[in-house]
Amino acid sequence: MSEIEFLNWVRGPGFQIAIIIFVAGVIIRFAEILLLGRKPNLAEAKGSEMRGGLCTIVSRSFPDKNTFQRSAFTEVSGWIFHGGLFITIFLFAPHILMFKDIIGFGWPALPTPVIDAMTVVTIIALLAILVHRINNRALRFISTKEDYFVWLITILPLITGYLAFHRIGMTAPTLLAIHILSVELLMVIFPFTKLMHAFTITLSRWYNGAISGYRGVES
Amino acid sequence: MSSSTVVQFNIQIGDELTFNVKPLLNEVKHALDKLIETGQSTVIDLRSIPLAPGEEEKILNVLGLGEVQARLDALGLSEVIETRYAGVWIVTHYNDDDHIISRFIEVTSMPEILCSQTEDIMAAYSRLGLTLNDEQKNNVEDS
Amino acid sequence: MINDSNRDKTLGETLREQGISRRSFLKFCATTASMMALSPAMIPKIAHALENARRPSVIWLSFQECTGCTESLTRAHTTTIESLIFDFISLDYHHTLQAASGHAAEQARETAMEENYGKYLLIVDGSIPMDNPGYSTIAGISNYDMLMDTAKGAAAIVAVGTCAAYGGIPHAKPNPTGAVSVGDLIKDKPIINVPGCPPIPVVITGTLMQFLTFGSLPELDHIGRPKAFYGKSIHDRCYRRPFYDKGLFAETFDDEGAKKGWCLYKLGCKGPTTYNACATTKWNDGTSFPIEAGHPCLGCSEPDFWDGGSFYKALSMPTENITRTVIYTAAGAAAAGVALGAMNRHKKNQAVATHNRTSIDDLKK
Amino acid sequence: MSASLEKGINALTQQVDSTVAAFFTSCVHCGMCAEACLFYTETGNPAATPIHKTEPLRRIWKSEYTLQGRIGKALGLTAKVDEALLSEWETLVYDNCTLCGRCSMVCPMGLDIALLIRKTREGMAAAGHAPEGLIGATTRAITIGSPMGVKLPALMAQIKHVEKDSGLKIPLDVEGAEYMLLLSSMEIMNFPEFISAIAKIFSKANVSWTISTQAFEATNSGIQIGVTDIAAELVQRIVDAAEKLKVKTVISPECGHAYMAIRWDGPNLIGKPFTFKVRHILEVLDELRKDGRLKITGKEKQRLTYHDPCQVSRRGGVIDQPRNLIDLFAENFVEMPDHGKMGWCCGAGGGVSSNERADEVRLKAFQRKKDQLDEIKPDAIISACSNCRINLEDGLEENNMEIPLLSLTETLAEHLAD
Repeated sequence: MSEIEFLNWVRGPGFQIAIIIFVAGVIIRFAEILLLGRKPNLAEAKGSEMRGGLCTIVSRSFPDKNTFQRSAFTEVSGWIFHGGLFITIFLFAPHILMFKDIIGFGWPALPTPVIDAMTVVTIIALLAILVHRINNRALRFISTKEDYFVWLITILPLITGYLAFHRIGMTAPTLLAIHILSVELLMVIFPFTKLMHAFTITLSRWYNGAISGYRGVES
Repeated sequence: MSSSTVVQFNIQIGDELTFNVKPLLNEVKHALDKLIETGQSTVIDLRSIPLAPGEEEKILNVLGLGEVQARLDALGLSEVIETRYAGVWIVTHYNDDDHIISRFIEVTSMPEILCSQTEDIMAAYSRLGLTLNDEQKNNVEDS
Repeated sequence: MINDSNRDKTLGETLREQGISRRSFLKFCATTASMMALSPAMIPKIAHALENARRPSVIWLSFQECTGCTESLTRAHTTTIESLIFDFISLDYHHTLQAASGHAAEQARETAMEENYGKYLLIVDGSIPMDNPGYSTIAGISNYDMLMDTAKGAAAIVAVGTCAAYGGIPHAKPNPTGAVSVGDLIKDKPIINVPGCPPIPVVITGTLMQFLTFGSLPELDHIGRPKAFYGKSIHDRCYRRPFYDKGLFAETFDDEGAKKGWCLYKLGCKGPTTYNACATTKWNDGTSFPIEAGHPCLGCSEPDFWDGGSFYKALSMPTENITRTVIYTAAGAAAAGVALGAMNRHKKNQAVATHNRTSIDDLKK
Repeated sequence: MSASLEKGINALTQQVDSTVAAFFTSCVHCGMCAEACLFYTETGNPAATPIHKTEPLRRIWKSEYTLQGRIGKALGLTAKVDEALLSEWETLVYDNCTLCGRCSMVCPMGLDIALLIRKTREGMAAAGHAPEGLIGATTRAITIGSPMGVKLPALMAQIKHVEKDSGLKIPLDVEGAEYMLLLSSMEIMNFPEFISAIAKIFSKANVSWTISTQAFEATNSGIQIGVTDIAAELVQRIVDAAEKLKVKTVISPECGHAYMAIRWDGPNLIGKPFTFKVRHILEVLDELRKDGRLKITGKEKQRLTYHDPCQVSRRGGVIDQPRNLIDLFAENFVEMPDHGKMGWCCGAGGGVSSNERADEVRLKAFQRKKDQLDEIKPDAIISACSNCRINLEDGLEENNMEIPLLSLTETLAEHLAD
């Protein structure tokens, strides 16, 4: 297989396979969750489920002072790497083209050097997060193989993307193909690992806020 | 100078976009420095550097025209020009169709191609000898 | 072409005989260095090597090709300097260019092979059909047989054009002729790939000069291309690169961005994954190259460039119609999800149905 | 039929609904819940990380309700729930968790971890892995009517004392009364002043109320141990009494989980909405305040603080009312560093106080409250949960601190204008 053949494969059949697993997986996982249903609350309501739920979807990203102080590293690194992921994934011109090709519309991109810098920042944040996971007593204890595996699959596209952009180590088509392949790997495992939180976070935050909101507490 | 008749796009090249112009001119400056310090010449091949339309002209404009302009007729036309910066020369080779086939910036006291070459001098010597011989013969015959 | 008596003379001798001055020779060397993408510091070495180079025999074989490569080369052929190069070689067989035809033509090839066995340079353009030898023949000889036969006595082989180098367009899916490249068939000879559709003429002559000047193979990359020409990608040497870095792209062929000469990435430019010298050497005596003319790079000097989806789809886009895939998948997955959801509900209902009331007596084992 | 692993697994299987599935799907193991849990912060025991405590329920969800879990189960790859797991988790689920729900407030993914642990207890109890102390309390609640074994005659005796001391009549079994007051055994046995305080306030405010001799116990051990059937039975007793007396509102006393049990879980446990309202005593008092029916005199000069009972404040939504009421008599009120919905648990809720095995870890966890108190150095602590009160007194004594614990209702009663 020549490197362009490899690139053509990841852009063609490889992408098809990945998108099928990704889309099917996410829909199935959502169906599994939602169709389980939830009994209506028979207690007299003191507040609004909807209001509480919607509030919590937003407010959970901004913890109270004590919680922030106690988990400052987790909060800050989490913000940085999620922001970094968002920027590098959604605001890089070539990526936007990919989305545009699938969903039919695009949006403005950030200048490439900004993306480049954000990639480095995100990689550093993710490395720091791994060190934290290994060093923190509670975190190390609750971490499973999946946590480390997902970490790896998340950082891979960033590293391969950085290498592909700067053409380090291999030829450009191979680097680009490896980058796309690493993203496809991410798409394939996405629905079946904790990566699903990217979608279900709204659901679980809504439930949390709704449960509290019903009792008149803003959570 | 090249008189390209190709339709040019309205490409707007601000100074910030001519990403190879400044480095190249700096390289010329370094080469001059080297020439002063060590006497070593430098040749820069303009065709090995990615240049946007108009950028080559820009470089040539910056360097300008100096005191020397020479035309060579050797396998087609060649132009050797000393720029307004002494020691910086532009050597341009043309083909029969007057298309540029190569262009160099030479930083030297005298581009090699302007010097008479030893082989050519030797050939000239024998040729001149032959000519003189012929003339002598003719003169003898005439007289 | 120079007559046969010149064959054993060096280039220096030949030139002097023709009354070409040393100064002209120096000009020739400087242009050659530029053409070979060598540093001007190499000019004295080139002069010395050329001085002593002997006139080689060249056999040119054309297989499944469009003659574009030969066209490209002959465009580079009218100039004084380059004609010198062609005068210098003895092109003993090239069925498009030679005057001889029929048996005489084949005879010329066989003679050249015989007289220069082990020393001649073989140039090939076009790919070789392997499904059926009858797909492409010359004088009744299949391409495969002719290649294998001619390759035996060659000092080296230059595969000119993407077809000869990597199979090219005949090799594109579904590859109806079973086309393969020279390198697929010949493993025991040095092969220099000079891909491109067509290759830049100067790159062809530059590669030939490199081989003829130094008598050795140029440094090749991992897919057999001379690094001097194919060492950097179009993207890396593109004058529009600063626009890419700034995120300024032409969105269509006639928008403001296109007029301002912005990056053509979004219009499908394959520059980032294509290695060739177009951005510096340019075409038509250094006049321009596709990107300068406002068209994205097709990636023609890379293997399988024809199979990468639309030429006008950006590199970061999937090559297939993903929207359709997503819609079909979503429909299927929704059905599967409902089925799985029903299974989940059934599981839970079963658990509720089999629930035994827990009383205080049931709290201990 | 006795407890068994099979019953436990079945109970866990019943507990999974869309909230559970969404929660487990979203967890990223960020570890922030550990920092919100006093059983981790004060002990450093990583096993006390809240989300870790839900492992049995998570395994059931994964293997029974997810595609990849089902496939894994078929291939023998998905982790199972077995006796060893449940034995190991018993102390985590019962001794190292008060269901205070602080973790549920900080989880960045929005998991209601306390709810998940509450659901995990259903499986633990059904499988026979509930602690001795809680089984005892639950058994007494069902058989005697009170987890502490308080019978009606004991209540009657206390009422007699109260009536004698206060000179007020305690209305018993009054049909058509507006309010029906519930009491916790602790109040009956340890803090009968509460009953007289209520009698005083209500008589001054001219409130029609009663106590049912048929169902006076407010606490619900079924909730703490995690057996829905038992919890429902205990709730049903109160519902029957309230319906019989045709009261408009049932008052939950100063007890955290009792409020949770009757106010929020009650209708869901018995499977139908109540025909009456349920209010915490503080809500009732705050309503009286709003209506101007509380006449207060004299201000406390002491530096007072309020300890938020988790089930009343964070899990119950009664946060502003106690502060409104304290304002009536306190001149020098000071909040703890984290308070209201972010307050720290006393360390003994959720059945921990009934579970002698947890005494050691409970006192360790108390360090959190001690640190909070050290920071603000109050002269007295007001609370609205007898269980918190007892545990705080115990913890303060253990740490040689002398800060009196006050009941909000009682303190309010002391400041009533004559």
